[in-house]
Amino acid sequence: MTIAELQLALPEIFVLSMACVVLLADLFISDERRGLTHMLAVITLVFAAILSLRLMMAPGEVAYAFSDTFIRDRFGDVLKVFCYVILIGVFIYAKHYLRQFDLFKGEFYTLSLFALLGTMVLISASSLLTVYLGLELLTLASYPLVALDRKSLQGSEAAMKYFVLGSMASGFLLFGMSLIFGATGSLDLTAVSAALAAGMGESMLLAVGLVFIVLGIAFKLGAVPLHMWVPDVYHGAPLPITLFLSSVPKLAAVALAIRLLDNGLIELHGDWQGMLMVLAALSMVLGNVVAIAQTNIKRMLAYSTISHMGFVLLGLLPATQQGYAAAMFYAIVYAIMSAGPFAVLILLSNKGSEADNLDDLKGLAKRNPWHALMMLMLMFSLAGVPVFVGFFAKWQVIAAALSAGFTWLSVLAVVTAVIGAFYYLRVVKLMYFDEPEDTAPVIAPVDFRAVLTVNGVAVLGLGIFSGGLISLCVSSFV
Amino acid sequence: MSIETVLLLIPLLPLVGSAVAGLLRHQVGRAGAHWITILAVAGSTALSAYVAWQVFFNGLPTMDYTVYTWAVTDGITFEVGFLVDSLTALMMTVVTFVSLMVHIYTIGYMHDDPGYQRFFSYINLFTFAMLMLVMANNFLQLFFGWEAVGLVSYLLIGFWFKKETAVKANLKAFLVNRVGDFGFLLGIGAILVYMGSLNYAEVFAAVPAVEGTTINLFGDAQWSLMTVICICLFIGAMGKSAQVPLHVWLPDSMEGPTPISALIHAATMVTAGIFMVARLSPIFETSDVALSFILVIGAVTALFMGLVGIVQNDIKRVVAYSTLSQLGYMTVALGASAYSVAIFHLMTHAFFKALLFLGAGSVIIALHHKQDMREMGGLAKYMPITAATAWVGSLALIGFPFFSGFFSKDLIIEAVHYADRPGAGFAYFAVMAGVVITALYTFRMLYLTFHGPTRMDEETRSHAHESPWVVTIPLILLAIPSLAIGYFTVEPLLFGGALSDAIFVREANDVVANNLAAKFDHGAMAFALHGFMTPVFWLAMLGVGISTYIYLFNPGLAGSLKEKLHLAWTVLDRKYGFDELWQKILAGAGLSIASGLSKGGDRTVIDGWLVNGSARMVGRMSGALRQLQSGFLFHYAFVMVVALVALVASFVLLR
Amino acid sequence: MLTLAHFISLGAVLFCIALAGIFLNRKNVLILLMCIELMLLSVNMNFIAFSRFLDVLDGQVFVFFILTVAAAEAAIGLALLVVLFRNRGSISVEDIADLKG
Amino acid sequence: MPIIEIVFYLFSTVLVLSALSVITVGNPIHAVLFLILSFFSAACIWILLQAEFLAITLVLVYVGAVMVLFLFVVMMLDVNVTSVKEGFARYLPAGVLVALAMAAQLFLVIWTRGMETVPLPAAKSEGYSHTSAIGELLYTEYLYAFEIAAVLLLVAIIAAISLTHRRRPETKYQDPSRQVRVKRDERLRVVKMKSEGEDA
Amino acid sequence: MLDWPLLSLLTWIPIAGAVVVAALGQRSPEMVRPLALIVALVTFGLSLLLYVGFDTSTAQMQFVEKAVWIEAFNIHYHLGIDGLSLPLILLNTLICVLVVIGGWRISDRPHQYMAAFLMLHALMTGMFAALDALLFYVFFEAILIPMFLIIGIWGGPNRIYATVKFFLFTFFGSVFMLIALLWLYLDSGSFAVADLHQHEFGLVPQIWVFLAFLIAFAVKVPMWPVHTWLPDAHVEAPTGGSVVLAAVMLKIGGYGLVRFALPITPDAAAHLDWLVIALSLIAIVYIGFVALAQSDMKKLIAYSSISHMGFATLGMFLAFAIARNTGEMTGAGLGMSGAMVQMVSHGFISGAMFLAVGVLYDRVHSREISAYGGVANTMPWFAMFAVLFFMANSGLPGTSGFVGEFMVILAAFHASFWFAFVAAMTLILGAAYSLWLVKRVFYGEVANDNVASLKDLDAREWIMLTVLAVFTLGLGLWPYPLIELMEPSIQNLVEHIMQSKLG
Repeated sequence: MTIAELQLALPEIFVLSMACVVLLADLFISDERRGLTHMLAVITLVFAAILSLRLMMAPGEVAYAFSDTFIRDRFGDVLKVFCYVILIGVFIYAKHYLRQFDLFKGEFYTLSLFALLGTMVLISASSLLTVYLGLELLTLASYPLVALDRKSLQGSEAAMKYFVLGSMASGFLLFGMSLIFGATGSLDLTAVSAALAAGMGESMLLAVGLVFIVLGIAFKLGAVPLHMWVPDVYHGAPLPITLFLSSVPKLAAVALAIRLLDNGLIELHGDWQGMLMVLAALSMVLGNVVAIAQTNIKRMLAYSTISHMGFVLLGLLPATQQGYAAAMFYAIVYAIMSAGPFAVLILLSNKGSEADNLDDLKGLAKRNPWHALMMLMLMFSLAGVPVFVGFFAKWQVIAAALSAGFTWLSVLAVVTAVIGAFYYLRVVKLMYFDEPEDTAPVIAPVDFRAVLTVNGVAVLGLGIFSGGLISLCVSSFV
Repeated sequence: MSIETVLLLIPLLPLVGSAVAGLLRHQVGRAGAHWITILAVAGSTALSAYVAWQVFFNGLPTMDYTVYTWAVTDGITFEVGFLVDSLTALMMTVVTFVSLMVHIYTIGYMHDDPGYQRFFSYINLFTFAMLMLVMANNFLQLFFGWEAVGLVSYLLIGFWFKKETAVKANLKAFLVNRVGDFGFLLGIGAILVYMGSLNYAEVFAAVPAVEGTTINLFGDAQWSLMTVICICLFIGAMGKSAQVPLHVWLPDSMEGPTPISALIHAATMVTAGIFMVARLSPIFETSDVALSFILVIGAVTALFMGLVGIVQNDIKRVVAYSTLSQLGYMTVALGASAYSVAIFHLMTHAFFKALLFLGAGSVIIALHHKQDMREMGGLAKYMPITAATAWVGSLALIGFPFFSGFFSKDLIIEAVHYADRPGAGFAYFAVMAGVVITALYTFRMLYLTFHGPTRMDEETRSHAHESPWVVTIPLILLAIPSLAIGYFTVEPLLFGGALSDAIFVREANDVVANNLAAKFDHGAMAFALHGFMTPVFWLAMLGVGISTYIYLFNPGLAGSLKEKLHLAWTVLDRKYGFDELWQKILAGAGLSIASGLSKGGDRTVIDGWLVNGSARMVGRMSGALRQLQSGFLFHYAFVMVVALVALVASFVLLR
Repeated sequence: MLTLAHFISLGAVLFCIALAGIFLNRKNVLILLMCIELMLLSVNMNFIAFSRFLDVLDGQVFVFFILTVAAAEAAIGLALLVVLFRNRGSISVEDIADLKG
Repeated sequence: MPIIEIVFYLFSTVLVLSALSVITVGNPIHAVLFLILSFFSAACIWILLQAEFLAITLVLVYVGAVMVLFLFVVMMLDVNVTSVKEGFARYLPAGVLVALAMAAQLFLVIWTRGMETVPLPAAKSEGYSHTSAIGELLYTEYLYAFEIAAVLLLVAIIAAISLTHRRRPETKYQDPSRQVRVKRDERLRVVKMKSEGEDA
Repeated sequence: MLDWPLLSLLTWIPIAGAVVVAALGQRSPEMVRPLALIVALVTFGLSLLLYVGFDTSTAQMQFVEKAVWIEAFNIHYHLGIDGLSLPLILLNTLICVLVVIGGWRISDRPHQYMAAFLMLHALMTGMFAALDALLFYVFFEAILIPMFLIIGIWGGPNRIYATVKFFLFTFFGSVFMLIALLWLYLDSGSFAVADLHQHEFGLVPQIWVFLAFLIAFAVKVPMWPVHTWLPDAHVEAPTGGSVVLAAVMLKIGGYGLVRFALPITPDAAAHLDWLVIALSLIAIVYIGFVALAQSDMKKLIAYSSISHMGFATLGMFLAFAIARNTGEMTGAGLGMSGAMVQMVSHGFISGAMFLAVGVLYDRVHSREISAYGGVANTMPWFAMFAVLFFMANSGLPGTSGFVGEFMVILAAFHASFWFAFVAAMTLILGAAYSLWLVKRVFYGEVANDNVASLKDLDAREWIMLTVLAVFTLGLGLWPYPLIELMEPSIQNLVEHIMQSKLG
């Protein structure tokens, strides 16, 4: 390994070392001054962002390191940058909550940072092995996060379900990897795809291996029928963790899918396209339909996540650069959009009780017009109504699906989108058309308000000026 | 002042007057209102007279020009323009003159009505609309005037909008007219489609080209285009000119104030249909079928509506039914291709019927808005002028020689007599019978109102007196033409060819020129004197005699006759059940369809099943699918594994 | 004679047993953790067999890492189990079903 | 038949049986022991495959550490032995069916697609050490992965501690925030149990 | 002066105004209304500049603005107007002013109310001006948001149902259009409307695309049977909302048909014109009857709107039937301009009628016809306006209501006698439901104390109704200027749709 290789991995190295710093520092920080840990973590992310931006790969530029187990390309870098940025928001949102529920401990930050590291490893993994390790790093760090509030029944239940199913899923993934390895005799993704291109490996064996891998991916995405962990975990985990789970790991999942399916198994495109199609259709339908029946807003958002992941799959279907760009765009946008609502819930949960019932939103427009407006924009964005960015994400993936000839699937997609609009509208209805139950004004710390504002305005701004982000995503796949 | 300006001023003066009196009603006050409007109408009367004088005596050539372009699209030019020829001039004069009379009369009649200004504004507006109608040189404007007069008639029938009956009547009037307009509009459409223009002149020019055309409406039955057009147009006329079966609105329209009954529902608006047919004679002349249709409809109206008049007790309704029957006469004349005669009768009728209405109105004033003839009688001694003028009107109506009505009516009968087209025979009988009927109900009215024992209660009688001069003056002024106009104008109008520039009659159909002219070569005087020998006269006398016998000498007889002829009487009293037909059956059906579609179609099927149904369905699905999320770890795992097995199977087994 | 198929089948069988174990078990979360270990074992079996028959050592390396991860996973899993037990005094799978719908 | 096959069949039978009993026996402690057994026999099979290093590791790391951890936990929690098997039979058919289906499909692939023809390659020459070979790979090619593995273990440590470490385990203290935060379903837990009447 | 980016100004000034108004509302509420009015007036003034500078001799797009928006997909911020969009934009800006005046008395969150309306009108202007399909779609959908809030926040008792129904209905329709647009993009490589007009593709895809467009726009128009959202929305919406809804929003559907469905898929339209014509005729008659059965004034007017918009859709699709039945084109343009005129005039009339109902509702707080009677006694001037507008609604010559219907019926006759026959039924039905309402509400004795205590129009209402009355009469007596405005574009459109794309 050379210095040049280390330079390629600079962001990872930086995050890792900072994570350790945070870990150590936190030991010596008293509970009162826990804020320092928070600051430290945020600073870490800021610098990591700067770092990645400085080292950002040019379109089309690719570099390998560590005997090709590690890949750096624009796609990865862009994704990483968004991971940092979103995670900053998550941290700031979370602080408010953690303080109130005296969960304000160092572990949250260290574990999230390690999860981030896992995501980064995953994003720039170029070997089945590194893919697996990155994934495990991410998930192993998330399990304890879900149980962050050790005394919460729901928290521990969610964590246990997540753990068992998650391990099972990674078992699937591994089994699939083993078969692929057996067929191609290599762990290196580029080598694998080369081998496949060379016609190596028995098709049936590959197909079966592929099934396992796709299911592993589907689990991470939370696509039907491997979605069942999503509602329970979203519901059981403390709000900031739910917030976290719906942001960075989703990007990781998309990276996972693209790395494995495109970098590695593009030759089997014909096989995995059909599977993704089924998963997408099921996710969009079930997610949107079941969300309607929810009264707990965390569960509702969980189901909405499922449906959104269905849309992401639409983008992956055609295995074209445009499609990947669309999927990437969608994932990023989704991470941004989904953060806001949880933030608002955090805002509404006052000392002791989480506000996770739809009714807790009643009359928000009266209690705090500004935040209500933000929530409104986020909801319409999630529903995919112009001019908000959610719409631009939707039409891109639909265009991708159309370009691959999946007309009926696109039709299904838009119809489910209409069904989905209903429950987003219901939130708006609660905020604007209903009278508040407790009229206590909602107040938030400055940084929180600032981030929420940025978050809300972003879905509008990214919509009106969506050109930039779109071309960024497109340029990641040339 | 150029003739164009004059022509423009004629309709505009009343329009402005109406606007001022209506919108500035508080500023101008009562007096202001009637002065402004009367001056406006007087102005246009004078100018119309001037124009008429130019046309008839100074040989002003036919003027046909565009005032402004309404719209240009798709190569078609819609214009607003004037066509001024003898027919127009005649109509303008009649309209404005009668309107003027009514205006003056109104001062008295509406004296203490709160809606004084509004009323003047309306009748002024009506004058404008009617003038636009008669002066139109194209179908668009014709239709505009057509509907505008309908609007004003709507407003005026409902003038006393507090009265439930009044607002019922005006709604009915408007809707029945719309039924006519429905046909009228289709006719216009056909004309535009097949003749490519709406301008009279251009259309008339195009008629010969399309005369042979046939179109098929149902299946492949070929219809003569011209017939379709003519019948469509005539349906419009049936609405406006209250021909059976679209006549039902006219009697009810008597709910409006009497002056407008005189102006709109006797003299002018209702004759619009007649005018229209005459104006479009070049078109109607091309379809004998249509003319026969017209002839029959007219005859039916003339006879049967007259019969109804006999059993009416409301003085205004008697006059109304007589109007219907007279319109029938005019229509018959049209059907006999004697357009000029129709117009002639239109004119005479305008005068004497307006006179009769105003007379009736005068009586009504005197009796403080009592209209039931059974509570009148012997009024002649209280209100001599009214009585006298009423006599004049009545004699004109029954066609007593030398009275204006005589010439027009007699000639119509003659025309029908000579007309040879299907239905003419029936029509001839109808009009002959009509003569008796007319005389009968007319004199019945006269006797019941002005003569015989008075049946008024004391205090009414104590107040009964002659109406003020604003009322009587118009009566007198109208009595004069009713008496004399026929005598002086019959020759020039019908045989002097004064209308020939406006009316086109095919050689073969031209009964006026071919037959009547011969009977008339000795001039009006001789014709009138000869009138005493004609059967028509004796038939009239018969009618007069009967009513004199019954209503003057032994009034008891009426009652006993009613008993004897009970069935007939009921039929007449129920007006042959036309009202029931329209209100109960047609309107009722419409309403039940409406509620059926609203409840069954919209609320139940579309909204209930399709829209909300699908929403409900999604809700149920949601609830059901939700159950899958049982919360049990092993279920989740099981689902995952099943998915795994299924997908693997899809490759292993299905390949 | 022994072929690749034998070893892979062994892995497959183990895998299926593990699966069955996971969704058959109703009472004890602990068994689930063990089943997961079994599942990983089956995967390892595959890797080793493949690497032996293909004569590519990477498979064994992968197994090495899987073992590491499995150990870590086991640790966390057991920790979660303890937390769960502390909260509810039971580790019966049927009892952890508060979150549903 | 050659010794090697006997060994294989022997150990794989043990492996499968013990694995089966892991998921069937009632007593968790037995389950753990069976798991150990299965790991052990797996290790033996790996040795057949000339993966001595891994075999040893498996025994040392798993049997030595992880399984002991399991045992430790089982003891600590001492879940009642009897209840474990309840309701097992009810779901057995479906479960078995699916599992068999899975197995059948995999077998179909494994035994028809050429794998059954691949013979066991010749043993490596004398003095060849897989251990050193793996070591070489590990510290050259897969160094990056190796580092990540290290981090992974660190995370595991942090996680385990943060989850289970309690400040003062012996003293019972109230947690007001939790009392305030208590939810309906935490107050009352519905437990299914036989009524006095019908017992057997 | 005319080199200003007028269209952008028209779109963005109200949006900026909306933001300011909304922000202002908290601190100085008294400023809200005047400010909103100023913004509306300024916008209206600017739109008049459009009218002044518009060249009526050409069918070309004018006041064109173009800038790259999303280069990755070759999408542009591309605005421009022709004779089809200009009248609707003028209508929109005018109605905006009236609605602001009309909302003067709103007490609940007036700043949000005004902001919502300014936003709404801005978006609609943008939509009418958009020349890029995706841009159009963005505006088209975004319109739903302010309307959703307007009905939902300031609406009547059953507003939730109404507004959600409205939103989902329209959303459902439009998503299919989205798919169609994306398909077209993938097929033609461009979102530019002009390119799509020229883009040639096969009949079967044309039919699918056409149907997608049809669903989207039929819901907006609305055409039978996807109309049921309208009565609910109208009934629940505040007066301003109903006015905008009827006066402008319904036109979006018609506009979409002439801008997209017809020119992009002429052959499909020619194949399926029977469908649209049938639906239109059903709308005219069926809905006419349904309107007759209503007991709620707003519902009645809503249904009459549907029936009148039936003429718009009818007129647009007559061209094909004419070409098929007669083999020549005379009358096609007539129908088209009739349709456009009908849309504009319906804007004035329906707007006016809803304002009129609003006038009563503000006083009595009931929309039930049975709650009134003899209003003419206490509100003579108001009665005058009302009768005028309802007469106009029943298509009285001399009012704008007549012009469009007249032209369409004449054109219909070109296609078939029976089209004209059915269409002309509106003469009777329209008069029936309009005047029956007038009779029951305005005529007769004073029905109850509410009516007895009614005050006649105040200055504010005078202004609004007078303006609309002037336009209604003006357009009826002299439609020439309006038609002159549209004629070249209409002729161009008709020629375009008559050329098959199948080649």
